[in-house]
Amino acid sequence: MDILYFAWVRERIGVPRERIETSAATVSDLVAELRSREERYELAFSDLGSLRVAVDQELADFDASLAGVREVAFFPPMTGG
Amino acid sequence: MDILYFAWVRERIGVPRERIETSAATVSDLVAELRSREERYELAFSDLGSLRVAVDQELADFDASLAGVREVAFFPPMTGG
Amino acid sequence: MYVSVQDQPFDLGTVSAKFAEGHSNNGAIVTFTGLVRGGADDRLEAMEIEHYPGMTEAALNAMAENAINRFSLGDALIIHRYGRLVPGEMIMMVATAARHRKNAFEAAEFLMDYLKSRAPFWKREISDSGASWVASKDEDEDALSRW
Amino acid sequence: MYVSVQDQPFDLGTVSAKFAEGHSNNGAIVTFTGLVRGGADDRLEAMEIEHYPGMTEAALNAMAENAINRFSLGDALIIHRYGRLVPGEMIMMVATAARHRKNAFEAAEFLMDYLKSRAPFWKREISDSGASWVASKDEDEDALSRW
Repeated sequence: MDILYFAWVRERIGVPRERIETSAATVSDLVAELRSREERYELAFSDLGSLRVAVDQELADFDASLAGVREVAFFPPMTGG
Repeated sequence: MDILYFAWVRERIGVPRERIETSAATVSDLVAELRSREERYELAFSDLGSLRVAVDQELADFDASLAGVREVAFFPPMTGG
Repeated sequence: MYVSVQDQPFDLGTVSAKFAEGHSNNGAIVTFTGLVRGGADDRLEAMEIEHYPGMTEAALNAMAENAINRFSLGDALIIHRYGRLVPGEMIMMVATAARHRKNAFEAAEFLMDYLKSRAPFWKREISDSGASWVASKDEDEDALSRW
Repeated sequence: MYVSVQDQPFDLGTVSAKFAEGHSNNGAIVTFTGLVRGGADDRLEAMEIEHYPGMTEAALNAMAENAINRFSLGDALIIHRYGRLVPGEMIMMVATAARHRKNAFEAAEFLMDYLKSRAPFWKREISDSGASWVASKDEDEDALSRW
């Protein structure tokens, strides 16, 4: 599964994207798995209220299923316009 | 005093403007004086609710005073934009 | 601030580009452009617009000044044509520049609402069945009550 | 319908003029243009805009289609830049064409509200005191509740 990071999430993780093998069932499970890995993930995901997630390029909730999903992206609230 | 007419008021009166001598104190008095003149004025001023008036180029009410006024204009509700 | 009452066409592109120049303190620019529609069954041949020379310019200047003060605009523009126009031609435009989008949008709507029923223009539609003065709409008069 | 996500500047005049062409059934055209402001004390050197290639285009297309359906638009346009922009440069624009002004205005505001907090762009401000990510505003999120 491809995991993408944008804005300050990308800066904290240190890479814009990475491919990982995971059996996480939901976005929340994936976040828990990442947080347990290294300090930089713990730091990036410390406040989920300030994070947004997209699953296969569509905005989603943290309880969204990852079944059949190819790409998950984490980022702060968007500031377009 | 110069009296101006626009749109269908102009068409009913038959002229775009005319100069008249009047001692009318208010717009309403002026309207009454005009209506008593000729059929075409009676026709143009038959429904005051569908008329608007400007006194010296500012929108006004029919009870506006004509003291010192140089120009009065009658026209239907405006349809700009 | 720029106000023009003219019989000649204006170029939306040129006017918009010029209006947007040098607004480093205004992050939001809104334009509204009104065009002559062809009518329900495209039978409109032309629209003729009559106005009240002198009063028109004064009324439009007052509206632009009001909008600038009320919505703290950095700039405002009104162009309105008169004379004979055919379907597809631009009748008028307004433009507003403000720090934030809310004020720019509101000011443009404010100007449009006032232009519709407080600027001395009268439209007449010419079709193959004759000519008729456009009636004012109650909804246009009602729109003023929100300001 | 026209949607573009680009790093290159766009010309407001050219885009506006082209968008307005041939709308003989749409009497009302609204444009909104967003510019980089210099900041409270003009200390902003640049704004850097990051986006999510792939998702951005899909999100903007969906927003334009939604606006067209919801407000019965004749046409809609969204252009949004990414990369490094300096104060005074145009960040983005939307344009809407409708039969009447109310729908054209509402659709443009609808698009702006969605672009602000539902399109995957992130702004970073560069000044002489460093770089900082622009925080989202509660009022931008709240603005969505009206639609």
